[in-house]
Amino acid sequence: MTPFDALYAAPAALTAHAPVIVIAAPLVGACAAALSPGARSSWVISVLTTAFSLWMAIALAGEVAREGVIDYALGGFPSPMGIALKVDAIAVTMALLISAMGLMGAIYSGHALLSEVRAEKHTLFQAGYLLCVSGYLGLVLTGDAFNAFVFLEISSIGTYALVAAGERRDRRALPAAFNYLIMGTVGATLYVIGVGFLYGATGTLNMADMGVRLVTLGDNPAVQAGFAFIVAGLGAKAAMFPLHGWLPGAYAGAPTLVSVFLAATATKAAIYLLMRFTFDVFPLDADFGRLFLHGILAPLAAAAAIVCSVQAIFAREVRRMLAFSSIAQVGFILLGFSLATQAGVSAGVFYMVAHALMKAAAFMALGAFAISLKARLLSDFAGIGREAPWSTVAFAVAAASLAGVPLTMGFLGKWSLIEAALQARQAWMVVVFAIGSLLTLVYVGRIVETMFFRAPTPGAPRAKEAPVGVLAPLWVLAGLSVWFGVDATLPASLADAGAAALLGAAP
Amino acid sequence: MLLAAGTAGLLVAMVLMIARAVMGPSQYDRILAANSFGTKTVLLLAVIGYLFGRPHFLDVALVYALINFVVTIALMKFFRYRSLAQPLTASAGERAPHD
Amino acid sequence: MTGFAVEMSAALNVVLLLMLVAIGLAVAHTRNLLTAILLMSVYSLVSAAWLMVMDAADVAFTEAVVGAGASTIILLGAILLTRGATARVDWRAMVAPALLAVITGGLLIYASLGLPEFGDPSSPANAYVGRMYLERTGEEVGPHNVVTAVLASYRGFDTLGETVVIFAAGLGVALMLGFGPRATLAPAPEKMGDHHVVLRVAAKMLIPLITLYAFYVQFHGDLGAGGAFQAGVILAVAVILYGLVFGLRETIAAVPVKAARSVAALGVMLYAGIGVICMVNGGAFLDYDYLFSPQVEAMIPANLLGDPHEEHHWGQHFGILFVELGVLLTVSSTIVTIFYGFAGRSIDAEEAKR
Amino acid sequence: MTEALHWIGGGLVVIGSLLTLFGAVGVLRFPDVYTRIHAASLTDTGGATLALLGLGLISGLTPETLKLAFIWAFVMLTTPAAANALANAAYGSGHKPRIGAFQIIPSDAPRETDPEDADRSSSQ
Amino acid sequence: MSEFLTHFNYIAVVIIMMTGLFIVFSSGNLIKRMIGLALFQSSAALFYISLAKVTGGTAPITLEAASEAGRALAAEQVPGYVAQHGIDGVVYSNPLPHVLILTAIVVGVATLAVGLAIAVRVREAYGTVEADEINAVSRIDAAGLQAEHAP
Repeated sequence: MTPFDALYAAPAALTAHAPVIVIAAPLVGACAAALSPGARSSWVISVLTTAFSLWMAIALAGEVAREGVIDYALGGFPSPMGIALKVDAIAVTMALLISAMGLMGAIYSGHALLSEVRAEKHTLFQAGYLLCVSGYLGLVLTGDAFNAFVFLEISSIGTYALVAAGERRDRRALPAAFNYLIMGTVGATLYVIGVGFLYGATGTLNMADMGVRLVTLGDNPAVQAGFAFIVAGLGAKAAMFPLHGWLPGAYAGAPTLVSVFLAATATKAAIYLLMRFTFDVFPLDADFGRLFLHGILAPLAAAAAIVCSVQAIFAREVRRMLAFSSIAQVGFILLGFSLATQAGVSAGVFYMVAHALMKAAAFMALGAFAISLKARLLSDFAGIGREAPWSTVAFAVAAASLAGVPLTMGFLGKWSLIEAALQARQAWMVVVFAIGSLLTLVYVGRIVETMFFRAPTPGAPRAKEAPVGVLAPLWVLAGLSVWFGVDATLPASLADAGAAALLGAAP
Repeated sequence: MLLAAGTAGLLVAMVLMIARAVMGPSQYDRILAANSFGTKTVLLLAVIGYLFGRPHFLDVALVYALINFVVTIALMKFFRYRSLAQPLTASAGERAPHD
Repeated sequence: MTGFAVEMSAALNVVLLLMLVAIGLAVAHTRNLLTAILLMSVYSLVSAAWLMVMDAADVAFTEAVVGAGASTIILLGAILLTRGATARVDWRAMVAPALLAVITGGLLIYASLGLPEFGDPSSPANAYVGRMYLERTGEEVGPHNVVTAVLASYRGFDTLGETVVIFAAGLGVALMLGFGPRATLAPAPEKMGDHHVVLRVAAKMLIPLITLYAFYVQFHGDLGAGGAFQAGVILAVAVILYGLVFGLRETIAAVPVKAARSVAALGVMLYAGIGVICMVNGGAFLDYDYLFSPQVEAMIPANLLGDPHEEHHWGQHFGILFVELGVLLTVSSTIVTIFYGFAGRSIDAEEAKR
Repeated sequence: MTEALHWIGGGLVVIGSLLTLFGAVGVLRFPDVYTRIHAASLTDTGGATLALLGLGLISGLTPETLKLAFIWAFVMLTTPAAANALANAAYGSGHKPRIGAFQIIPSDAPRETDPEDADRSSSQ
Repeated sequence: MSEFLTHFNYIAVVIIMMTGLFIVFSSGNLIKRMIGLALFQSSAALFYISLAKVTGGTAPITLEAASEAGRALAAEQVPGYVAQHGIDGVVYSNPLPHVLILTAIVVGVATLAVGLAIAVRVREAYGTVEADEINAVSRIDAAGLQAEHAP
């Protein structure tokens, strides 16, 4: 079904353990990076382990395409006694996305970190970054509700410190990191309390087992409270609309490497887990599930798509603009999921991948400018298109994808979202998509216009073109945004398989 | 039965200590209350262990006695030196001969 | 279901919980930070006593060393570096959070009525997976302490994650407090004029005992309450006590900063390495039954642990041993790293410059 | 014999706990830090000694008795050392005793507070 | 009323949980917020452990010496209770939530350490740990950025 069908990317002995190697490789790499003697060696370790992890994720994708769902029993104890990793089409799609972004970020960090983080901190910083990658990979691959909490915390605790490290550029990163920590921890604790309610009602922590046992329970206030807690907790992590306050400051303040990786993966991993609970664990046909999807999730997502796009238009700093845009785009993705149809979920997954590529590229380009230019406000970027054409054009490509210009992945994503909404007869959603896209066009247009068509401020520092180590991953991401906009077979097939896996498991 | 009475007595004493910790008035009163509360908890744990016939859990009481000591020193340094890094000198104005 | 012990435990449950609620409310009420910290330490003590009543001896142990010990010292270090009481908060700013708390709390209390009764042995939580562990640990894993078996073997991956979390926290604190001109790690000249012979002598006697006790807790985890995490914190507390009494400079001479940071990474590597060895030998990640190849296993003398006739799970046994060693290394060195971060930071860097 | 030991041990535990309770009342009622430290440290060590001795009688000669002895040793080491340190710190920071031969403070004199405490809690 | 007694633990846990949440969102002091967060996290621990308690149960340690206490407890139960819910004549409390909470406590102290470290850095950068004052300075920062870059 997917292009991975005939892919035997790794020896069978490795492939058999691929689910755990994907997670463990960056984890062991983090320890090695913390032990390594210098900045350079820690960077090499970072690149090698994320590359290894990506390789294993590709091998895993081939295996999943052939076998369907892979259950990996850690410690040799079958679930529900032991912890199982559950790898299906959607999990492997997320793992591919995260490990690929991890590799891109790792390559990019070689140059980008130099200007933003003290040299003697690099080894620990790379270690924290790898822990983060490992945490998100574990989060999407695990099939155990409590284990997911542990990985959520691994990724978060690493991230808080990494975001705070941005204070060298802008001290506002510190209170932003603190707010992120408070919201993240409250969210994670709400999640764990929710899991406790479900555990009290079902007696198991394995998500699949939980789903089976919940069907027989019927209406129970404890189960509903558990679900509400999980939604609130993961909603805070995913920056769902009223709980998104932490995100703009954190993304705007963090070192570029961290912004790139967070924008591409952090909220998506939380959304993925939320969807896993919504579709896999909770009986979808219950009134409660429907009420949640249509009565709560969809309106909130729509509000995010509109309100935060407007906030992005009025933001003065470009990073903050992109951060607000991220919340709005998360709204788009959630709208797709809230349809709960094959087309809707598939479009949501597709747009998730598209958004990861374009937002990562956009933040990378901003970081590339920042290497030579301490630019923050929109006006600082005036005329930069002539001074650093390669990075600016890459930014423009990403921005075009964000705005939904045809021949980009963003366009296809938005188009399939609209199609899915029409299919489900949700006309109001089409209106939301249209307004949201228009608003996106406005702020993206402002940035691109400033970069290319404004004359540089006289006396302002001149930008220089970024080094190849920065341009390479940037252009890979921007190129993929275009390539998949022309030929979307790969992401579309992954998204379709992923949606089928998510919905097929629903009773 | 006697052990239960002992437990009750300790619980009342603990409540009184909480009252002193909340009331203050000086910081030293609060430290005193917290420290003395710790000692009472050590006793409470030991008595509870025997009350429920699980004396092998005395380990927890033992570790409390330890932790209580360390935290008290930390608090004292907090007031006296405003720093956790200062060494405590052996005697007034000079260092002890064995140092 | 009557019986003196059962009724006593029910009464203690209620009394201790009420004390916890009262302390929580007092923490919310006070604006003095030191009072809040001391109350939190008292809260930890009470909750550990409650945990003992709830039969959770291992958790009580952890709460004792972490909540009352490590957290309190970290908090004290933090308020030394921030200074100040909390400002008066306008009551209007409290209305929204209070409403939020009351409404959510009311809903939650309603929802919790849907949970099984407290103490119900046939509730799903207690009758399903939880009971399976109790029934199977003896034959599948081995340790008498079922909590240790579940922690290190059945849910060993969670514990690996837990170790990584604490490692990440050490990294984070080191990244934020361990660099730069303020991270002097060598305190200003000491103040004279105090008289601390009693403490110095007491500490000299205690530190070896504490270290010894940490190892007792580490290796006793199979049999009773205790385990690597608790032992790690106790070991770190020994170092912290040394630092408090003899000064940070001498402590860093004994346990260098870089060494502490490296040992934390080594501990995680040891844990993950055990998992990888199991994988190489043909089992799943962390499947200790495959820790030794059959040839090696045959070489282990049957009477290594006393009774030669009893069937032993050597792989499980040694797997848990090594894994717990990794946890011990990471936890103890991380807590020491965190202590170094807070104790070694200087608040006066800019004031000194002036 | 064991029965008798159990009763004696239990009695000692009760007496120890009562002693602790009286000490706690003292801590609540006494007028200044020094008298409170006195009340707490004296009754804590005394109460702990009695209660732990009682528990030791109950358990007889078992490993638990050894642990009880260790706990007793720790308490005897900790409480006086802590009381010493606390009184030392309080005196060093300028706390004056309210009761004692050195100075007699009339009952209508303004209440003494730690200068530092005063600036910390003045906003309360 | 009977429901109040049988669910007393959950009610107490909810009150502590909400107290913690209230401190987090009502307090302006960053250290106080971390203390509230610790209280909030500890309520999750109380909740899990309450789920794990079994009436007449003992700690889940199967050592013979430890089980004796369990036997004594079991002897107090109504006939049939131990046979139905016990293992080898002893009723044990549920070990799984204990394990989970051990992990959660560790996560709690890790979060506390990182949060306090950030708060210390905030104090160094802003000279205060009060949210109001930090926000005010941040606004000045943003405005200064604007003024500094104005053509």
